[in-house]
Amino acid sequence: MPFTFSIYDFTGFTQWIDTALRSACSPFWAVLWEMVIVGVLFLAFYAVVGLYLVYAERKVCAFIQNRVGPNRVGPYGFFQTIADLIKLLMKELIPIKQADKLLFNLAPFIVIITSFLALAAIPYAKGLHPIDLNIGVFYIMAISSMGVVGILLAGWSSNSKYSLLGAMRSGAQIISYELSVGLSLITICVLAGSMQLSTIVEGQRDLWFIFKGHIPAITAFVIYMIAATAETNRGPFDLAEAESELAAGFHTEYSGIKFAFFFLAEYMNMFIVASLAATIFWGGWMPLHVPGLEGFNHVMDFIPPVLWYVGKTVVIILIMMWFKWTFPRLRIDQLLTLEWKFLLPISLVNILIMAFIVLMGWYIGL
Amino acid sequence: MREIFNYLKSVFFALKSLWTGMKVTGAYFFKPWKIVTQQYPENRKKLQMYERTKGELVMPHNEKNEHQCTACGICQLNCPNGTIEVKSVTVETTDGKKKKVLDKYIYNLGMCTFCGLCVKVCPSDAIVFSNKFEHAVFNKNKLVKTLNKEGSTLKKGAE
Amino acid sequence: MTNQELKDNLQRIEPTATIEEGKQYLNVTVSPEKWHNLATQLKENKELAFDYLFNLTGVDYGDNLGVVYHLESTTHHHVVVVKVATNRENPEIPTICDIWRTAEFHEREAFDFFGIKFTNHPDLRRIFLDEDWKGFPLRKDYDPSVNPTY
Amino acid sequence: MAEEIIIKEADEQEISINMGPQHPSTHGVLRLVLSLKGEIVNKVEPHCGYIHRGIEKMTESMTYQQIIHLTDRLDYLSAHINNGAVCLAVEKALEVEVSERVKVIRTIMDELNRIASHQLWWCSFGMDLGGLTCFFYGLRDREKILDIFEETTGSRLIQSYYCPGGLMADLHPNFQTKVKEFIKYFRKILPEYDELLSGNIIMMERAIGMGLLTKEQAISYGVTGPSGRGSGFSCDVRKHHPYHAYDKVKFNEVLRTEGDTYARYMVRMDEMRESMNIIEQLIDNIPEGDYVAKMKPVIKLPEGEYYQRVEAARGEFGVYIISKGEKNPYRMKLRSPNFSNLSSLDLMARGNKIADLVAIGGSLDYVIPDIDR
Repeated sequence: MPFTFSIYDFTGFTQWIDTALRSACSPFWAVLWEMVIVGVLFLAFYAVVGLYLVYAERKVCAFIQNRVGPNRVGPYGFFQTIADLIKLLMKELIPIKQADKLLFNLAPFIVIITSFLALAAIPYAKGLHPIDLNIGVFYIMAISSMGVVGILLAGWSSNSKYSLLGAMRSGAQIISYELSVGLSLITICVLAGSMQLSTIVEGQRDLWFIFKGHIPAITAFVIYMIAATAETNRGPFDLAEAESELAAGFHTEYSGIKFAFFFLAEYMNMFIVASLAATIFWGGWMPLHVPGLEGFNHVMDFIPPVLWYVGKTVVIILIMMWFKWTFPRLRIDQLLTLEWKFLLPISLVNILIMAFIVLMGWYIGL
Repeated sequence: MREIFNYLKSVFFALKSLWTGMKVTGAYFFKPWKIVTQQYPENRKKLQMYERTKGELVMPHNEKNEHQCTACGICQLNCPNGTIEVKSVTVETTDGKKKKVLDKYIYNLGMCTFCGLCVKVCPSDAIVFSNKFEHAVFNKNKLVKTLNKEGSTLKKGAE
Repeated sequence: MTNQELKDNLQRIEPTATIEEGKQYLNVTVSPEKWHNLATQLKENKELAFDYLFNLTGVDYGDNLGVVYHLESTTHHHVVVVKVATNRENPEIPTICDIWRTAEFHEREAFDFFGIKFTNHPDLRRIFLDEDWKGFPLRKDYDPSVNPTY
Repeated sequence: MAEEIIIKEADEQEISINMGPQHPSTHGVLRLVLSLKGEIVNKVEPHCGYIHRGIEKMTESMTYQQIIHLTDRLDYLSAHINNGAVCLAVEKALEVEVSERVKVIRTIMDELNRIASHQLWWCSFGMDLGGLTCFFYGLRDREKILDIFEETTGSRLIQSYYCPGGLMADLHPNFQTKVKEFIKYFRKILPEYDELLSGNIIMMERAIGMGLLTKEQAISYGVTGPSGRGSGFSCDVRKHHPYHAYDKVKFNEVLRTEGDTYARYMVRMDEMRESMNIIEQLIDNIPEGDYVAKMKPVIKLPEGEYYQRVEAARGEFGVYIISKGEKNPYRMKLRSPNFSNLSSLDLMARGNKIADLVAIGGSLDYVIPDIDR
């Protein structure tokens, strides 16, 4: 198998850049340059992904609803979201008289920065991994749960009752669903024996964890999908904005680019949780391998890992969109009931089962 | 034991009901031919309105520039909103009789509620509703229309 | 219950009321003082059981104002129309929203349009028009020029 | 958006919040002043009048033919049915007997209108609960009815199709085939509605047991129509005081006794099926005859009082005409179902959450122009 990876392995490429930079300038400047390059690349990546996720959502919901969706700006409305962004950039930022100015302006940045930070730890392909933390799973969980601080600040500082209600709902929601997300990820960490994302991906070389861990892994995946949808304030769990109840929830009072920040961050959070699900359950950039089928594995290896990663993420994002455009919204108490009475106990039992399976070696593969 | 069974049953039932809903939306996602949106400005050419569609009030003129309005003013009386104003002048006909003829038939589209009473009560069928529905104008005054054409006369034998 | 039986029954309950048979329904005219008592009887009496007030109309009769109540029994399906007239200068009629709760909104509407004061009404305010609206628009002597038009 | 309302004796814990007049779930310009304790609704105070047009006053200066175009604009989703009430009242006063054809056509039109209205209710109820897709599915199917209306009446929403003595125009030749096509189509599509929303666990959890209204309360508050029938209040005017051709068709009055949001929901869903049954019974045997009876050009009602009750899509609609023998009514009262239904909102929503208030409001299905008139 090593030969296939040599084609799509980015390790050599990044190594080459590193050595070139180090030979050209001092180590300090070399690291700084690397940081700048990665930062700029990710900023562009962030903007493009965010905008096209918005576009994708609009198209997906349009098709689900027997409509055509955006189709005026560019072919098939391809530049619609870019036009929207330009509009939002040019719009007036309405200052709220009674608002807490500092927090009001700070909140969108907290939300967008936290979602940006989480992007760093995701492995996109072999060697294309901004930072390979040995506690990658833990890091992403910690960072993504920081976003709620921004939402709470936004709701509080707007000095509007709708915003406050939305923010309080969001706080209750994210704090509870963080548990299920964590527990379902830990279920897989038990199977993988590591929290380092690169190790987790490598561990799926013979079979993806969702197949390897069979019943508990699938249960964990379902719980993760539900909890992750809730954590990103989406789909049937969009209580924080609940447009039919709270007008727009926590971002009622925001306008222009600050609103766009919230909007983009929501979609990027979706991208992050989808990437994480793809990485942990479906093997990230690892092609689909089935033990014993060498020919099949070879064919799969010819598809670039980046495509595998993007494909899996897109499928998970589509599922999340499918959720959103099918279900009515839950009520706040039902939301908490779902978490504390159903998801949490099931995932706790699930971890136990998984640990037992790992202990007994009853998982598929090897 | 029974409780656990019921608990699992409720979970299963919930997931099943969610899946039923997802099947409906998922099916439509893969059926783009079911899209019902009409691409409006593009399909203008082949857009076919129903013949009875009440677009706006018009006064049909024949090729000799003749209409059928006798300026009786019944439509004006029956209009609930004061949309119609029939201005008539009295002229002397060749045989010396005084006769009321239509001078201006003023129709304010902006006030019309398309109830159709004017067309219904018109004794000489002088006015009808046309299918034209694109009424947008930049100036409100443009909605006030004169329905009889310049220099038009009453159709012979219509009175 | 036929109209004749209704008539007898009602007359027994409220001897002062004038009862006549209209084209459609039985019309009962009663003075405002007797009205609340009659209303209670209409609802409570098992044979009458007028539990559903389906319409409440304020009317300006010219020299006096009045309220017309349309009542139906959901068990016997008979209908009676009660008319209560009051003077123009100080129109006061006892509220019946403690008997038929739907009257609460309808009485507010009648107050809004006719200025009929329903005594003991819990929340008698204008319902459709602004609080600072002058006059009562559905009275026949209402002068529209006292209020600004837009 | 949230303008402060100073309320007397306000609790420390209580916040008051303005839902409306511009709010997505009030379906128009209704303003609800809510007193909240956290998420719990303590009190709902409806403020109406934002779209008050004084229709009752306007009718006093209009002829009976002209009034038709105003009653369209009350409950614009059951325009035909409202018009029918005025026409029936006038016909009753003049003792004009309309032909059987008119009666049957009016019945079919009323029922089509009821289906269209319930479809739109389903859309907006789904949207109130947060399921936006329902909105588009419902509108998609409603469009088919509107097309049928447009072909015959010339308009889509406010048709002004009825007139005292009959109809403005005869049926379009395509009418019968189109209606039959629609019913065939809609019978197939209605189970989809159930799959998407009625059976959904989230929707059921949110609707069952919420916004309870007992039968006694429903009668006392005058809550009629599907909302009242969801509480077991048998208030179908079509059954109890038949008009048009309702005495000739067989149909069931849909009744449920739970009195919660889900009961009101299911009543409407079943009513759509019932309406289709009625149309199916009539569509093939529309009798021949005049589509309009001979009427005088100026209608003067004999002196007296006339009341006509009809079953609009949202409840009992009533027209009360006091005539002094003029060509205009002396006083015309329009008993709108939504106005009475709205008065029960406070009772139902108290103690529930904001999300429930939205769902309850959706299940009452209020149309604001009908409340404000």
